[in-house]
Amino acid sequence: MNHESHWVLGRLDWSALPFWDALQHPTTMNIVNAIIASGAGAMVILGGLIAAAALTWTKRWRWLWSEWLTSPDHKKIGIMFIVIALVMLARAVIEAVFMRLQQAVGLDGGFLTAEHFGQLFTTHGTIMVFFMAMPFLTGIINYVMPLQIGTRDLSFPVMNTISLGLTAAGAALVMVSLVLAPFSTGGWSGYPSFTESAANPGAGVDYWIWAVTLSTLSSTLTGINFAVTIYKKRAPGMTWFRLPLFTWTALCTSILMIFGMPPLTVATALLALDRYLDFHFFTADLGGNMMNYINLFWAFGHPEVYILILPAFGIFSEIFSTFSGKTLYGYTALVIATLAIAVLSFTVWLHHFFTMGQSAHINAIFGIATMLIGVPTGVKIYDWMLTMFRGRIRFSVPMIYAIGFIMLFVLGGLTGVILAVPSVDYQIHNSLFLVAHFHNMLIPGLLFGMLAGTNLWFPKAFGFRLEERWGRRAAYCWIVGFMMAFFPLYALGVLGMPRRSAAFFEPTYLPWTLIAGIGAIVILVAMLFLLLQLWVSVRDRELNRVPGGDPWDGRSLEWSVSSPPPEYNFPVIPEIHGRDAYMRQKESGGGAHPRPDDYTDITMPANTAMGAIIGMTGFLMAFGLTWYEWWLVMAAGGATLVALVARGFTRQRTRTITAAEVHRQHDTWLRELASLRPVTRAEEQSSANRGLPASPVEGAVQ
Amino acid sequence: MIIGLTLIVVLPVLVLTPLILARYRYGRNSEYRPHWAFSKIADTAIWGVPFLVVIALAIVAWRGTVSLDPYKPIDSNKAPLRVQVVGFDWKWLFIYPDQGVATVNDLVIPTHRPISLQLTSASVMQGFFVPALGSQVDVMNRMVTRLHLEADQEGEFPGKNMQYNGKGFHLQRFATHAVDDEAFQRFADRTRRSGNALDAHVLDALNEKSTAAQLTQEIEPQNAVSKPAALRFGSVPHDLFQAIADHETPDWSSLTSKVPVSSGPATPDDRGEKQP
Amino acid sequence: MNSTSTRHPGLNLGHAHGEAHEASEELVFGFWVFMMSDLIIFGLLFATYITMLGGTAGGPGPHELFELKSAFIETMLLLISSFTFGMASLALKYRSDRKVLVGWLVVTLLLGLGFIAHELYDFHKMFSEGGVPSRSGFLSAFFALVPLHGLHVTGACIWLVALLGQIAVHGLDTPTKTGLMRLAILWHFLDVVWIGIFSIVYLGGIA
Amino acid sequence: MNQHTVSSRSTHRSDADETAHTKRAEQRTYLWGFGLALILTLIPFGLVAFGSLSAGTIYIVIGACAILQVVVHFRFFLHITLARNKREDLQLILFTVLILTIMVGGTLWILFNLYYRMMPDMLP
Repeated sequence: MNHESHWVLGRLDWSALPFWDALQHPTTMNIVNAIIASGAGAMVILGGLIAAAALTWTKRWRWLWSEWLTSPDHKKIGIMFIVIALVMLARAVIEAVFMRLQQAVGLDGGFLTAEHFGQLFTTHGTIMVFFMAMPFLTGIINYVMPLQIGTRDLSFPVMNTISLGLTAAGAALVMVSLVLAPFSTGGWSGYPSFTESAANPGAGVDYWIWAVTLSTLSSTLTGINFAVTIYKKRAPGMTWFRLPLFTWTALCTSILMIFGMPPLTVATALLALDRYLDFHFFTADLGGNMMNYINLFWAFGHPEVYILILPAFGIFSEIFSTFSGKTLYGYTALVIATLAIAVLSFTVWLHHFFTMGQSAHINAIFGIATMLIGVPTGVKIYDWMLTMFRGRIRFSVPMIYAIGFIMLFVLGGLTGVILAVPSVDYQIHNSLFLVAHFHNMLIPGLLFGMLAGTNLWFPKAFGFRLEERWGRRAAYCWIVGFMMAFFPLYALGVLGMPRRSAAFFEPTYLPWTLIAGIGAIVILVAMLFLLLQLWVSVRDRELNRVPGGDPWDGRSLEWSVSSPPPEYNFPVIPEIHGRDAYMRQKESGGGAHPRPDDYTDITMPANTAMGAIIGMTGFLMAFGLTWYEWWLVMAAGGATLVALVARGFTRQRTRTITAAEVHRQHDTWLRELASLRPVTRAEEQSSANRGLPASPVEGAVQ
Repeated sequence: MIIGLTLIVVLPVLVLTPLILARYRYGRNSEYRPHWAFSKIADTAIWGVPFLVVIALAIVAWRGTVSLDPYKPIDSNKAPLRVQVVGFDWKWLFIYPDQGVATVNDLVIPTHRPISLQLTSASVMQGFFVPALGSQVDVMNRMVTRLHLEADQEGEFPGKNMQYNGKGFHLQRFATHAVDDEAFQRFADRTRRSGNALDAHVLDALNEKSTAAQLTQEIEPQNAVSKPAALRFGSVPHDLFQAIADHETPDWSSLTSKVPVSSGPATPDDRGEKQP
Repeated sequence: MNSTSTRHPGLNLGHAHGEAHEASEELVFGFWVFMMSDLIIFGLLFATYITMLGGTAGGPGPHELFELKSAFIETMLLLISSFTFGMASLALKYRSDRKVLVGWLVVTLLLGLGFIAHELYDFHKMFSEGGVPSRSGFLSAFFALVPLHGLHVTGACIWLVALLGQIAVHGLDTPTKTGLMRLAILWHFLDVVWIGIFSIVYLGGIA
Repeated sequence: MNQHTVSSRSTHRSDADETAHTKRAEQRTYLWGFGLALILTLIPFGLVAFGSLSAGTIYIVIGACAILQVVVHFRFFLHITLARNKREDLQLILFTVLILTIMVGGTLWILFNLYYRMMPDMLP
């Protein structure tokens, strides 16, 4: 690493190329690792080139710009968030497979260098949390929540594009680190003083800091946007206790984002000050100490866990109720439990560092607070079981994920309680037991939730259902693969194997790591099946089209509009009279899709380049900071300021869709609806399902 | 105990969920009540039972945490043996202040006698852990943590670093040899007689980022092949541990020559529990 | 009258502003939420500062570096600017002559700039006395907390200039009015944060 | 709201009076706020600059004045009151105070405990 700064390139030089090291020291291991790393870098470049070529070939650049990148439509922004999440998921799963394979053959060695392994677990964790989970749940809330509360957009659509831009910039930065290496080896939590420049002078930690910072800013803005939307833009009659449960979890998630992200902003900012300006917050000398970083990081980290899990809880609530053909059991209890989890999640962060040496009483108090969160979580699980009780359960793909979730998640809860006891945690902290535990919470909890949500709402967004067979195969592979990959890690943890080990020397570990390695392959197969599911679904889209907009006999408002919904969501803002608003309407017998008396002009936000601009300048600033290219930082920072001020001076911020146009579109859809044959739930998975359910009670009973 | 209590809540989920799924699946025409959404009895149970379980768990956790606090000395009629532990990248230094010896990656302890450890790190944060003997604890630069252990049987137990600290992390392992009192005394005497002095040169080598094998290569090339990673020092500056913790220079003048002066029994006095 | 105030709590434009009053509803609430998120950042920096008080590492501490007089001057500048911004808000709300509004805003801006200038001068003096952030953990904590507040004031001043520009170009239309509303909240909020800095850092440090 | 959409000449007249009246009232509010804030700044400043109280007492006075002054700013400048119709931002602020208390209090508690046990030289 060259620390003489070039005036244009900063610290960037040839050694940033992923194969440079192998050219200097051509050992077998270095060459193998260089091939893997260069292959990854080449995939990033190739992927970019192929995308660019495809856009040029099909002359779609203008379309991409005006229909997507500058669109303030919450639905399109939601979809773009999910696309980012899926791309990043693919990368992080591949990394996970490499790590599991390394450990499967890791007795006395393995094929990866320790340095490479360190980068793998760091990028894997960073991506999964900040660039897979966060964009995924943000995307789904973005898409669904405004439809559920009966509004046309978020409170701040332009800020929404900026959130997207910032997340995209962070994800891009992580991707660029494959080409211009290295990334940090400090883990997703980036503890100093390992991440201080004294121990880690290279660009890796800086990549991590700025990627995470971009993501954090994005999430804070998103949280504000969601919370204000839910507070201020609910349809008339949509009182607090009539909100669909998913919206409730979205609200709690956004509150956690608003108050949980600042500690991380502080932690990474102070670490950056240490690294760039020689401050002494977390250094080993001159009055610094890294314990405050760990404290701040987890003051974010624990609310973050519930940011990740709560939306999935909301999605599962919708799924259990919809696919059991039943009202959600214990709505009020679920709302109270969600709120309780949100508040309690701010009171337990110390359990991430029980072993740091604070007094036993502090440990015990935080341990007990942790167990307390188990109560509302347990209540939720039982509420879902009672929702299925006396229902008519249909095993569609979302429901398979949901069932896998409920069975596996309680096991994660069990191990969570074990870890919450400080005296036990002293035995298994930082071992693979911990790794197994949080994957046990996050894969069945978060990821299954997101995949289930994608299967549930895909027909809403694109007008056709996802194919069921490949979907089911993917779901089973996820469940089996998860169990094979992570249950052995519990055993390894109890045997004392530390997390983040590139290799080990105890032959007793070997059978377990081998099973876990096979499990990782099964998960890779699950990813492949997901891809196949998407491909087959797009190919057979005519067979699975659901113009009626309600393929699952849904209960909340998003199912009351066409699939895909018009950009203004609702031709006329609905009036709400109770919970499960749309189901109520269907059951009332007054017609599920009443024709309004008259239409009015609809004002929608105009397209804006703000998101694209801020995303671009944010990326350049972060890149410049990472490589010490100060001219770039100045230029990008200045451009950001100019863009923000200029935005203040613009006045053409909305455009109007005329009443006549709304009327015409609504009429077209209502005519199409009239031509559809209502189906019972027995035909739900067949191509007879055109998105118009038979009247609810009769449809479900058959 | 903890698992048992938690299973009170977990087991019904694992058992009842499949039963519900089987009984109420679509097309089976079991009882169907689409609007049933509340039952006082069920709600009392699903809030009450977990709550009671958590109360029970809280009591267990509180007691366990307070009694198993790693800072708490172990009750015993024997005086504890003091050991000072320094985590380097990527090896462990064990100092026996009362015996005046030190080892690298080789913790020799007597059985049935409490071991009182003071720990610090000369580098980044690390986690000291001997799984067979009990608690782990974090070691940090400029800070001194405490840990109390006791071996109930003789044997060799692997010890590790649990907190990632760079590419040599997985190699930062050490062996804990629990032996009887006499064997321990022999170890201390032999080490004092035969070991090298832990001088400034050795401390510099320790501070480098290297594994124990690389370290041996550097300071004892003649031994590197025959017994790698088993470095022992018969003479140690008396304030070495505190000097490392305080970022100060040890008192090198307190190093004795290689030939040891015979010393009395290595039982620590009361000073042992206080910080120097 | 009452029905409108229930919908528009806190600082507001007043019903007479019609469209702008309605538009400010979401904007102002959203800005409040943002401010509260920002407040967490300040809160944690205060906590960090307090935990770093012992980390002077032999370097200069509060007694050697802080001057009560200049801290007091800065406090007064900010407090008066809060008041003048209040007057500007009233001028906006009650549709006084635009010159009155702009006048109060310019006075506020000058006070804000005076505050920044004085603070920079303070830092300069601290630097010359060896009080640089790289000297110790304590000074690092000081230079993360206090200049962050200063940066906020700088940002608020830039925003104020931009709004004056908007008034000149577009007049007092809805976006300008809602912008002034939000800036008012930011300005008063920064004064609240300064109470913490004045009390904890300066008074607490010297007492 | 409806009162204002229905506007006849006479209500307009009284509206103007009422507006002038509320304007004066609001101006008084700001003056009050400014005055109180000034006093609450001057008390601790005076005590620190010229007083000779014990350190403990001074800290308590500084703390009390600071908290009171924050309340004054919220009440008189930011118009956050306890009136029933203004609950939304009050809820927000109170929730923020709760979270701040947990985070700041927790941080101080944890870190000073750690200092006490592991690096006593960091204790002030």
